[in-house]
Amino acid sequence: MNKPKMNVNIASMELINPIIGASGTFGNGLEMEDFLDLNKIGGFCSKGITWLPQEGNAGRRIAETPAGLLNSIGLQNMGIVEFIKNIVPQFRNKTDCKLIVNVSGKNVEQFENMAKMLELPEVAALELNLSCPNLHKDGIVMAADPITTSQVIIAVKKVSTKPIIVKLSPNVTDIKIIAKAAENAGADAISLINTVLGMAIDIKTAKPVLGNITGGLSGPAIKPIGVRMVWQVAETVKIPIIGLGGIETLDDCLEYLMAGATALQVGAANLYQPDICEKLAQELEDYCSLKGIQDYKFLIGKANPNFRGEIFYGQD
Amino acid sequence: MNKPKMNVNIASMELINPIIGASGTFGNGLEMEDFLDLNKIGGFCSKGITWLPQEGNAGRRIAETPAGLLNSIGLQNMGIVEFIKNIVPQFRNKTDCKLIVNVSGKNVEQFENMAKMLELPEVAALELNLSCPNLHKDGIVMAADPITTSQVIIAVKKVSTKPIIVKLSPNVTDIKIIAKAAENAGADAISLINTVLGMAIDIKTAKPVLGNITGGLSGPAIKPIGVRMVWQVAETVKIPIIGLGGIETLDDCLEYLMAGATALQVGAANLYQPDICEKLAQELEDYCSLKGIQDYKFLIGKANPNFRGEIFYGQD
Amino acid sequence: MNEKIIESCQIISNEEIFPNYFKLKLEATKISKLAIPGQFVEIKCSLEREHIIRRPFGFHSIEKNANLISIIYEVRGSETLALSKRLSGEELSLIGPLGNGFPIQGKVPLLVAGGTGIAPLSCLATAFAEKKVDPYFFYGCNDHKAANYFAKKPPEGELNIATMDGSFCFHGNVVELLNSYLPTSKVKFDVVYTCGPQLMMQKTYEWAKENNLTCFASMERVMGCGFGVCLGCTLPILKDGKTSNSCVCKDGPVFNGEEIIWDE
Amino acid sequence: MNEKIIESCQIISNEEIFPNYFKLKLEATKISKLAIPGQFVEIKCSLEREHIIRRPFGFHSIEKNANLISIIYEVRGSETLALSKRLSGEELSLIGPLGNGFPIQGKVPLLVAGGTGIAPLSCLATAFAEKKVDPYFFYGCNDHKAANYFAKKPPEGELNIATMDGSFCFHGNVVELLNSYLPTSKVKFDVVYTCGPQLMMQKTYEWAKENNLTCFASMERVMGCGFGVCLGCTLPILKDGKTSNSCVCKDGPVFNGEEIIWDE
Ligand SMILES: Cc1cc2nc3c(=O)[nH]c(=O)nc-3n(C[C@H](O)[C@H](O)[C@H](O)COP(=O)(O)OP(=O)(O)OC[C@H]3O[C@@H](n4cnc5c(N)ncnc54)[C@H](O)[C@@H]3O)c2cc1C
Ligand SMILES: Cc1cc2nc3c(=O)[nH]c(=O)nc-3n(C[C@H](O)[C@H](O)[C@H](O)COP(=O)(O)OP(=O)(O)OC[C@H]3O[C@@H](n4cnc5c(N)ncnc54)[C@H](O)[C@@H]3O)c2cc1C
Ligand SMILES: Cc1cc2nc3c(=O)[nH]c(=O)nc-3n(C[C@H](O)[C@H](O)[C@H](O)COP(=O)(O)O)c2cc1C
Ligand SMILES: Cc1cc2nc3c(=O)[nH]c(=O)nc-3n(C[C@H](O)[C@H](O)[C@H](O)COP(=O)(O)O)c2cc1C
Ligand code: FES
Ligand code: FES
Repeated sequence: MNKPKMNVNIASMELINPIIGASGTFGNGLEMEDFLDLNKIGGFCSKGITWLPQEGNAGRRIAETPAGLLNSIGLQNMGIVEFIKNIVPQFRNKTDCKLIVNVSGKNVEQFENMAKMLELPEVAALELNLSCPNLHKDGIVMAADPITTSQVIIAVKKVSTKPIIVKLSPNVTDIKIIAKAAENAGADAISLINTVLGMAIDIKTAKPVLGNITGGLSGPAIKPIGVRMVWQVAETVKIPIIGLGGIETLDDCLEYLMAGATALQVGAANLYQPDICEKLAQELEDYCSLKGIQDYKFLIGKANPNFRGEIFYGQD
Repeated sequence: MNKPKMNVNIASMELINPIIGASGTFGNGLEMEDFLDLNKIGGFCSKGITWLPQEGNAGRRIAETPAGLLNSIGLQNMGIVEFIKNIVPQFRNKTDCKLIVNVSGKNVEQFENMAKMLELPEVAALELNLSCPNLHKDGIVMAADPITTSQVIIAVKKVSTKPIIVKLSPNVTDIKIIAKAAENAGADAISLINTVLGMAIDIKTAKPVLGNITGGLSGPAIKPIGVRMVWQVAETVKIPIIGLGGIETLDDCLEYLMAGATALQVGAANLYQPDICEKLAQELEDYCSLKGIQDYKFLIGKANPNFRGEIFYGQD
Repeated sequence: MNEKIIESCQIISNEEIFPNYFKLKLEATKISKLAIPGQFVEIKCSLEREHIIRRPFGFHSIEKNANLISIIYEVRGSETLALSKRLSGEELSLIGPLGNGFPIQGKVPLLVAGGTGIAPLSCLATAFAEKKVDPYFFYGCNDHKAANYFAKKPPEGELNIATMDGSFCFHGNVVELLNSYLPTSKVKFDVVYTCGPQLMMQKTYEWAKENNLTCFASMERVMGCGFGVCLGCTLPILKDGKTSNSCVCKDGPVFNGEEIIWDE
Repeated sequence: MNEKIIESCQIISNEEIFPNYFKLKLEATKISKLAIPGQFVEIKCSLEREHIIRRPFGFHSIEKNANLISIIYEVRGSETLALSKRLSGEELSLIGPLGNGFPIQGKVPLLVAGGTGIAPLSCLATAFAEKKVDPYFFYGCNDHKAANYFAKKPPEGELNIATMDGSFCFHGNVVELLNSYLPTSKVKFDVVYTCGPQLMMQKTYEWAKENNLTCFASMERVMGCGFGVCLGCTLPILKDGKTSNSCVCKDGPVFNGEEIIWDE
């Protein structure tokens, strides 16, 4: 049999395979080169970049929970200016592994300005992280409000020529409403899920384990939540979905694809198995070969009879 | 030292200790007598009772996920009439272990009618399970809507003299709003969390594992979510909180108490360790003795400087 | 109601008897006293908290005097794999005995087993033998590996074996074997018991019905608890012309074939 | 940037050296070649998926020719407990070497260790000895059990021990020992290294500062990755009068005591 087709086109971004390193767990990509060959994976999302540099949260930032990981990094990052100056140019000659910049604004203007600044050839796409608290709406994150979500997307689409991926938070009553709003506002793709809000208490000290009290839950524990949301959103929108949340094994990848994800991101697993993205890309290809699946994209939405996505298989 | 005080008063319900078997995982109590002494635990919540008998969901109902359990029982139960006839009378002579009836209506009237019918001496309290989809609001569960939540509580409070515990769903954007609405409507206590909506796909058949497609996630995996929500609600309301979600060990109990729970429910763990409730009650008492804590209630909200609850320590 | 307990049981042995199939022998002082054939235990296979749910296994042997029980299991997924790695001397937590056993009736019982279904039916065969009744045992398996093992350690009664690949005795499934055997035999069965893959049990039931025989089938469902509190293991059961969900764990696992909706 | 790799390493031995403390010896062909004292490895301690995060441990010995490394660890929680149960012959997944090691400088180094901090400092002492420099080693521990072990298997250089309960040598903490030792000694240290509980390191740093000595401290933070991608292990660091968060895993774990905000 021929080698199975593993490439995929998300909006105008062409990935050599659907495996993407998730934001905040892949550094700025280059740190991972000790463990894997970046040119063997589709791409990665940078650490969340903000308008100004941020020092992040004080105190302990990481805690383990059953089959999960709580983090409260608090978006520590160098800010957009420094990022464009020092990080972006390093991707000038990397062509296979796409640099997706995860941007996190506090308001519409910040998103807009950052999008303008990221009109650079090295940047393959933007991933909008709307998980900052909405300053107008009592601490609820922007991604929980369909109107704010739309406003950000519309503003960014006006100034950006890049594919716009909108990253959704699972901490909402109805993910379908937010996803639909994102699609209607012009998003090119949706990635989900971000972390689930959680916390842990140190019973010896009777204090929250994390300095920031609450944190984001990731890892295998949240996989059933991610798969469910991808499934729901795949029944709701036509734009491609990038699925994530607890992906660790080939089986996890297949679960997300069959639920309706077009591409996949791997988060927490990079931290304990830093070669995992390359391994999963290879294992997915081997699986397709073994099963005689000529294009991995045939797996997309396979379990979901109401899958609405439009898959572009490309030319032969 | 004297034996530590383990009793607690929730609204007018007096429990000998704060450990309660959670609805749907404790049968109708009597099935558990093979494994534990009901008189050694505070109480238990019956399987969710509906107006009419329900056959529940077809197909597979249980799936294991990392450190978790997905279920889609679909509220299979005998209906309120049969329950009152056959189950309630069996608790006539059980005085220590309180029977809390978990009622699940499709609308306000059903809740109201069931509450009336449950004005029986054997019934210690009602737990309102608002996790049925709201027929007026596009499939979103009643517990996700503060107005519906209030309406149900107000109607039930009018006809019932029993303490009314409202069980909240974690599948909402802002649990504080719902909790506040419940308190304002007259709820005597809040229990949380119910299961987190999730799903799993069988990659061999490319079909959802559960017959019902989605199911409720419970077990250790969701503990960080439950602790977080108890913490948030403890900062929001003054009425007592019954915490649950992934409780399996003494440490888990302490985490929930310190976050602000006054009493605790144990769910999935009963299924794999059916003597767990009695064990935890004993271990909590032993812990208090060992640490010289004279009343377990001193632990409530200990980690939370913004804890708003009013704890009734009782007379000495 | 039958008495059920949680018991910590020491592993006496845990051996691979043929590829991918293991026999686990346990010291179960209390459970062995209470158990009857057709009942099962729920075992906490691994010590990890990643896999929280116990797994159900039918009794393969019950030695009340020696305080021993055994099960035969196939490695199918994560927890049976974990179980296969537990060593003798270690302790396992069991809950049991669970469910209702086989009703023991008839003078010429026919036992039809497929795959791991041979485990509980062997247990039943022993019970018949103790009552001086000789059962007829039909066993279908994939190949000579399983066949060979049971040919050497046969259950009580007359054993007939069919292999799917024809590598041992009869070539075909166990119902085909039954059909080819009967015309030449003079035996008149008066009751049928079956345990194995659902389709095989259905065929066996249909054969029994044609021959006007009562057929007891031991059903399998994914279980959450094993003792009737989660309602996770339901099966639609036909009684008095009405269908309603029964728990395989509490109302079964053994049902009269008449009550089962085979074409669900 | 230092090269880092994932290596599957065979356990040569894993022994309890005194109550609750273990020495783990591993064949680490590649990591041993790259490692220097003060760096660390991230170990996947258990095979369970319940505990997903690796745990960091500093090198206690690095034998490049023999392809061996060792660590000394205290059983503190779930994963160190799991590690203590792994048997020789089994494979462990390691990531390393991680972080920056100790800058090796000075002719009369003072090494101040507390608890498991003795592990990496022993490794440093060996490196000094190889350069024909004899370090002065001060070690504080709880009681004679630890003291006894290290008195019998001392690191390179002169070893002085303090026990908190006074059951071996000096009664008190290691800084008190230092203060009581110095007046009577003629040694003039020219650099200080410290590893152990934060308060002990702070006291050591303050002592060094009073004596105008550079002090390197090996810091501990809960880590998510160990190689600089998660930003989970940050520490506010003072440089050029400005504070900013550095990663203990990548920018440390060894820092110049001057840069650390001790009273955070
Ligand atoms: C009453 C009863 C008696 C049984 N007796 C035996 C026996 O004697 N020997 C034997 O080998 N097997 C027996 N089984 C089947 C055995 O329980 C499953 O093979 C085992 O649970 C698989 O676990 P796993 O983790 O290896 O597989 P998993 O990876 O969990 O799943 C593999 C398959 O096993 C089945 N399964 C998974 N979990 C459960 C569960 N909690 N309950 C029931 N089935 C499940 C499912 O069909 C699933 O697709 C019995 C089942 C029941 C219900
Ligand atoms: C650079 C570095 C080198 C270390 N070297 C050694 C050594 O040589 N010998 C030794 O015994 N210990 C060493 N430690 C500490 C060791 O990593 C912890 O004791 C271990 O992680 C505890 O894991 P646990 O599961 O047993 O405990 P847990 O139950 O997870 O927690 C117990 C305590 O250990 C600490 N801890 C937990 N997780 C981590 C983590 N991912 N990273 C860091 N600390 C954590 C926390 O303070 C926690 O309160 C080192 C730590 C660091 C950062
Ligand atoms: C340490 C850490 C840092 C993260 N930082 C970011 C971030 O900066 N921006 C973002 O959009 N998501 C961030 N995430 C979320 C992940 O990208 C991912 O959505 C989430 O962890 C779920 O996937 P997983 O279960 O595979 O980890 C972070 C996650 C972790 C664990
Ligand atoms: C099998 C099963 C059935 C359940 N049935 C009900 C129910 O009928 N009514 C209800 O309010 N909650 C029901 N629940 C939810 C539990 O009571 C509990 O809220 C949830 O499982 C979280 O707690 P846990 O992690 O301890 O299981 C059920 C849970 C399980 C696992
Ligand atoms: S498995 Fe729980 S009721 Fe049968
Ligand atoms: S532990 Fe991840 S950056 Fe240091």
